[in-house]
Amino acid sequence: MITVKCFAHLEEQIGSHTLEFSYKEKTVEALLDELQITYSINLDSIMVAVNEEYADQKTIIQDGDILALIPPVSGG
Amino acid sequence: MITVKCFAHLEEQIGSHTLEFSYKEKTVEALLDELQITYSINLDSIMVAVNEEYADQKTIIQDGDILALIPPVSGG
Amino acid sequence: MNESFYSVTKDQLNIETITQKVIRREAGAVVTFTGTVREFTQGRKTLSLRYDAYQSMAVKQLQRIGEEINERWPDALSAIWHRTGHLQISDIAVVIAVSTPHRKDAYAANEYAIERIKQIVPIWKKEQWEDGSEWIGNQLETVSGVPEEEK
Amino acid sequence: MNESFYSVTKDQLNIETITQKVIRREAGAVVTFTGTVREFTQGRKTLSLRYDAYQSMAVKQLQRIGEEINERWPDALSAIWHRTGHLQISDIAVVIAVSTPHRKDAYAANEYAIERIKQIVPIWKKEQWEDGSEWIGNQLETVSGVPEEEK
Repeated sequence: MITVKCFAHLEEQIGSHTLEFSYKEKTVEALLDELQITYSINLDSIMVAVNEEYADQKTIIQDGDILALIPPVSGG
Repeated sequence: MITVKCFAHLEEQIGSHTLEFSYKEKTVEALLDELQITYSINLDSIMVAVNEEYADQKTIIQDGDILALIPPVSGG
Repeated sequence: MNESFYSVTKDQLNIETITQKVIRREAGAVVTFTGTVREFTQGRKTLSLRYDAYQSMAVKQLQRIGEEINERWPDALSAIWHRTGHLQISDIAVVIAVSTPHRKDAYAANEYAIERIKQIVPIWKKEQWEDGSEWIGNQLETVSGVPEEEK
Repeated sequence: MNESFYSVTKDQLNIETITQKVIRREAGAVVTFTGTVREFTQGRKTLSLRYDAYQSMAVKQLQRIGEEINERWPDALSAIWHRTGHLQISDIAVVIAVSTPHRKDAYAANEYAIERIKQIVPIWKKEQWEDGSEWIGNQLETVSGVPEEEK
């Protein structure tokens, strides 16, 4: 299983803070493509964290990974 | 009368925080020259304040003025 | 690294407490940055705002900024606290304290920290205006992918 | 200008109190500089030190620095407090707080203030070393006469 956490406007657009999917080997990029279609959202400027570290889109997701969709940040 | 306040190492060299002199019209520069001779001190890098404002060496001292000999400062 | 040097919290931030964390015998200079909620941004009035965070990751990213500071300024000691939740005008959102032996480094390292916060720390601000609300992002035109180490 | 924004005092300095003086609705950024007594200067160990001041003039010069800041950064609000008397290692000697709408100005104006303090404010530091004591001066190779407006 993989978990996807959503924040800020994405959380509102998707309507959920946490999504869970059964595991299937794929890249971060492939997952983003699926999410864009499923939820009709734009993830162009989204960063992705895997297990709380920023990850490249080519990263292959492992079973049990916790992903996060990170919109442009605005702390400070 | 004029008052001359001394600070830091000058206060220690002169042995007094405050000097008083009867008034006679002169420039700051002339006063410094006299003090250097009287107290065998070096006032080359000393700034002078007249009534709590920095003053040029050409300033003419007025009766009642309060002067201060300001060694290079080291606050902060 | 001591967790109490880097924190993301719903509690009010105390400037004195956070600055005192980095005061030490070897340091002569401490620069503290306090970010507060400003009422007007480009003429538009903010009523209040909310910060959300990916809390656990945000703390790790603050620690990472501390490590980056020590790579660049080995003598520096830093503490960074960010508040989340609902904030009013003039409330403190972030406090960054950096101590160094000499003051130039403290200013430079502190400014580095706030720039990096705006790049890599997963915290988001939602502004409540008079006529609606909006999630703020892309302050630095951040682009997709792994954040750059250098600006 | 309110005296409580610029002070030369024998009392301990509180970073929070002085910083809070400049926090306001229009400002989003506050930079606070805290100068502390450092133990080692160029390898030499300081045991303690003493600051003397020409108190009344020193306050006027701090106010002048505040005015100079407002000429250069019209949106800035500053508070500067300097302590005098006997200080131990890590004691706070000076606190400078500057708030501005945007952070770049707060850093720049704050750094300007500490540089000017070291040029024009009549306060002197006497270092107590292990092997003697010394009045410190000429940190900036100040020369005789009216201090320059610009560095």
